[in-house]
Amino acid sequence: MNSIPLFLIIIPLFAACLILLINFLKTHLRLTRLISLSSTIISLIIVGFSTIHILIKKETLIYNLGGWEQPIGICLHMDGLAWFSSLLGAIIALFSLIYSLKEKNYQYKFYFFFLILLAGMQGVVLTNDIFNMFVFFEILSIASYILIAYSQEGKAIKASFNYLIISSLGMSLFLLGIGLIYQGCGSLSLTQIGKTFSIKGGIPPSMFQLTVSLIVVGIGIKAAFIPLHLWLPDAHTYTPTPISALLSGITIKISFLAIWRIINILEAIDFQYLFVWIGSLTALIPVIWALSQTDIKKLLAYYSVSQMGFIITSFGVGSTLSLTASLYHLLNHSFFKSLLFFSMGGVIYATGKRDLRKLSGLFKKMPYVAVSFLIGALSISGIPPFNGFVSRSLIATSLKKYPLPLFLIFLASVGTIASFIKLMMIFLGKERTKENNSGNFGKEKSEFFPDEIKKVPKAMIYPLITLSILCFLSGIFPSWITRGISNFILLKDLPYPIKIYSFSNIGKSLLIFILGIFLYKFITTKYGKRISLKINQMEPGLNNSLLLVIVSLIVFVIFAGIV
Amino acid sequence: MEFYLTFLILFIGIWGIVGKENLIKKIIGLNITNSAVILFFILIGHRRGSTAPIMEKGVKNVVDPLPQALMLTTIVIGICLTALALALSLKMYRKYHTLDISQIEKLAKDE
Amino acid sequence: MEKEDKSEIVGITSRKLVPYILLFGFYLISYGHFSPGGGFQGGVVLGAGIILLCLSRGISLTEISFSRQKITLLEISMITTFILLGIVGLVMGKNFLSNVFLGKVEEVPTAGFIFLLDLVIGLKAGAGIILIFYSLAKMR
Amino acid sequence: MSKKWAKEILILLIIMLLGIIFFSGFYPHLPLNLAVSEHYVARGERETGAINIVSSIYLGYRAFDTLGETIALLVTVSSIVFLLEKKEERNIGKRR
Repeated sequence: MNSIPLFLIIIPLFAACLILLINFLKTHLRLTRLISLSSTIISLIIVGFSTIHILIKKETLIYNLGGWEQPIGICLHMDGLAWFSSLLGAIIALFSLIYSLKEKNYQYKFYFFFLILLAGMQGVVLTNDIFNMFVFFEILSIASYILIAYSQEGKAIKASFNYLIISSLGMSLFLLGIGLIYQGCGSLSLTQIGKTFSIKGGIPPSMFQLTVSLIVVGIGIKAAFIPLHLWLPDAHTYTPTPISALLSGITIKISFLAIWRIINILEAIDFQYLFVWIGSLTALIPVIWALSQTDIKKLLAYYSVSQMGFIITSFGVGSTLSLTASLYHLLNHSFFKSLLFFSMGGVIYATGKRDLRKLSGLFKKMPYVAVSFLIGALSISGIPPFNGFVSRSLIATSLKKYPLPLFLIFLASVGTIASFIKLMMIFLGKERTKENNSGNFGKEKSEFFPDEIKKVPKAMIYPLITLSILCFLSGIFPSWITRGISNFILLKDLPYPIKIYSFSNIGKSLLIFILGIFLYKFITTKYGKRISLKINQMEPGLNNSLLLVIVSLIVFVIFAGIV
Repeated sequence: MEFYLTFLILFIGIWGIVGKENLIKKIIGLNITNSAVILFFILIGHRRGSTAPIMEKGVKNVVDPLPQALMLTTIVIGICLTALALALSLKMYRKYHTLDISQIEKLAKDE
Repeated sequence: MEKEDKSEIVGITSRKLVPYILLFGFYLISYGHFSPGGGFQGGVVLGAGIILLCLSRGISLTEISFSRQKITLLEISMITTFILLGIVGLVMGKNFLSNVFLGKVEEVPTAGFIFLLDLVIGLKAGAGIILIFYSLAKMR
Repeated sequence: MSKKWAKEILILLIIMLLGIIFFSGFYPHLPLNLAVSEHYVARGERETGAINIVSSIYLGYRAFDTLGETIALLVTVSSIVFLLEKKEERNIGKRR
C-alpha cells in the first residue's frame, strides 16, 4: 500500500499524455472530458483510500522510486500534512473540473494543462526530496503560466508574463538555497537534511539564516505573502474561472505548506516568529486595495492574499492551537474562496459583465448562485454559524500574546465585511428595469437590462451547492474537526477543550460586523470614492515588484540575524 | 575565490531582470541568473585535480557527479522558461507593438 | 527565410552536412551511458541539425520531410513510452522506474534501462526543440 | 531624466547590499561530507550498468526528476504551439 503517493502523481500525468495522444489528429472533446474527469475522480478515491493508513494507523507511506533507499534515490512520503493537502487539492480540482465542463467549451489543451497542474500540485506535496520539489514547482508554475494566458487577451498575457518573471527569479533563489543545503549536508532528501543541516551540526549560523531566507523567499513568491504578492491580483483575475478558483484555492496553499514543511525540518524557530508580523501585514494591506476595486474577480483575488495572511500569522505563533487554527483556516479558505470564485464566474457567465457598478438586483434571476454566494460571503466575513467564524476566532484566541498583530487582523476582518457587503449588492441591490436604470452608486447609467441573462447551467450549480454545504458543515462541527487536525495531522493533542461558540467570540464578530457596515457606508460616499480612485492608481509595475522581492530577501536575512 | 565570481554573475543577472525596461533584456537577465546558479552548483561539486566522473579503467579521483546530474534538469527548465517568456513577449509585441514594460502597463491600464 | 534569397552553396553544403550532424546526435544518445553525452545533449544536436536545414533551405521545404504532424506524434509517443517504461518496472514487481533488465556492462549498448531512457529522452528533446523553432519562426 | 538615474542608483545600492549579505553568509571551505556521492561513484556502475556516472544518476537513481523535467518540456512545447498558432490552424483542428 506504499505506492499510493506514486499513483497520485502518475495518474494525472498518464491521463494528460493520453489526452494528447487521442486529440493528435482529430479532436474528440467528449472523450477528453471523460478521461480528465475519471482521472480526477480516481485520484480522489485513492486519497480517500489512503486515509485508513494515515489517519487511523498513523503511519507515513514511504515509496522509494527506482528501488533505492532514502538518501540515494528519490522517495515519496505521505504523512498527515501531505495527506491533508492532497485531499484538499483533489476535492477542489474535481469541483473546478465539473464547473469547467459547461462554462465554455474549452479546447482539449485546457484539460491537458489542468491535469499537469494537478499532477504538479500533488508532486510538490508528496516528495521527500528537495530538488524534486523544485522540479514539481516548475511544472506547477509552467502549467499555471499558460493557463493564466489561456484567454490570450492583452491583460492576461501581461499578467502571465509578470508572474513568469517574478516566479522564475524566486525559483533561482530557491535553487541557490538548495545548493547551499547540498554544500552544507551533502544530501538532498528532506529527512537527511533535517538530521544534519542545523547550527548544532556545524553549519555556521549566518549560512543557515541565508539558506532559510533564500528558500522562504523563493517559495514565498508562490505563497504570496506581503512584499511578494504583487503578481497575484492580475494573475488570478484574467484566468478562466475554474483555474482562478483552483489557483487561489490550492496553489498558494501548497507553496505555504511546502514552506511549513521545510521550516519544520530545518527547525528554524526564529523564522517562525517573523511570520507573525508578515502574516498580519499580509492580512491588512491587500484589504485597502481590495476596497477600491470594481472588477469582481480582482476583489476576490486581493482577498485570497489577505486570507493567506490570517493563515501565515497563526502559523507564525507556533503553539499547537495556532498550528491547528492555521490548518483549519486553510481548509475553510479553500472551500469558501472557490465557492466565491465559482459564484462570481456564474455572474460573469450569465451577464458577461465584470464591473461591480454595472451589476445589481440579480437575486431573482439566479437564486442558486445568489444563495451560495451569500453563504460564501458570510463565511469569509466570519459570521457565527459558518466556518470562517470558527477558524478566525481560533486564530484570535491563539494570538493572545501578540496584541498588535491581533489588532491588524481585527482591522482586516472589518475591511472584509465592508467589501463583501459591496459585493452582495450585486444580488440584493435594486432591480434594474428599463425605466429606473440608475446605477446604485450614483449616476452611471448602466446599459445592463435584466432580460439579457443566460441561464446558468446545472453543471455549474452543483459545485456551488456542495461547496456551500461543506462551508456550513465545517462551521457546525468545529471541535470535531479541530481535534481531528491536531491529533491525526499534527500528532499533538490539544491541551484544553476550546470553547468556540462562546459569548466573547460571538460578541467580537458582531462588533466587527457593525464596524464593517459603517466602513461600507463610508466607502460609498463621494469622499470615500475619491480615496479609492487614488488607491487604484498606485498599481506597482513589474520592476517595482521585482525590486521588492530582492528587498524582502535582504530584510529576511537581516531580521533573522537580529532575532 | 571562484565562488565569488559566480555570485558576481548572479548579481549581473539580477540587475538585468530588475533594472531593465525592455522585455527581451529581462529574459536575457533571467538566463544569466540561471547560468550563474548552474555555475555555482558545478563549483560546489568540484575538487582540485580530479577528472570527469566516467569510470573507465584506472580512473581514481573523480568530481562529485550529483550536482552535474541536477544541473541537466535545471538547464532544460531554464530553456522552458526562456521559450515561454519569448512566446509571451512575442504575443505582447503583436498586441501592444512595444517591448517596453512601462509602456505596456500604461496601454493595458487604459484599455 | 524563403528559398529565393538563399545562395546555392549554403543549400548544398547544409544538405550534405545535416546527415552527419544527425549521426553525431544519435552517437551522443546511444553512447550516453558509456562516454560523456546523454539523452538531452544528443537530442539538442538532432534538433540543431534540423534547424540548420530549416535555416538553409527554408521552413516550407523542410516541412515536407520533417512535417509538424510527424514531429508532434514523435514527441507525444516518446513521453508515453517514458511513462510506460516506468510502469513496466512497476509491473515487474520492482518499484516505479526501476532498472528492469540489468544488461552486462562489457558489451557496448547493453546498459539496459539507461540506454532506453536515453533514447526516449533524446528523441523527445529534439522533437521539442524543433517544434519550438517551427512555432517561433513562423510568427511573422 | 534625474528620476531614471535615481532608480538606477537605488537598484545598484540594493544589489550591493545583497552582495554583502551573500558574501557574509557563504563559507567556501566548508568540510563537505560526501556520503551520497561516494555511493554513486563506488557502486553506480554495478547498480545501473552505466559507466558515465552522471547518466546513471539522472537516468537511474533520480530518473523521477528527469520524468518531471521532460513533462515540463512537453508542457512548454504544447503551450508555445497553443499560444502562437494562427486562427485558421486552430479551426482546422476543429473541422476535421
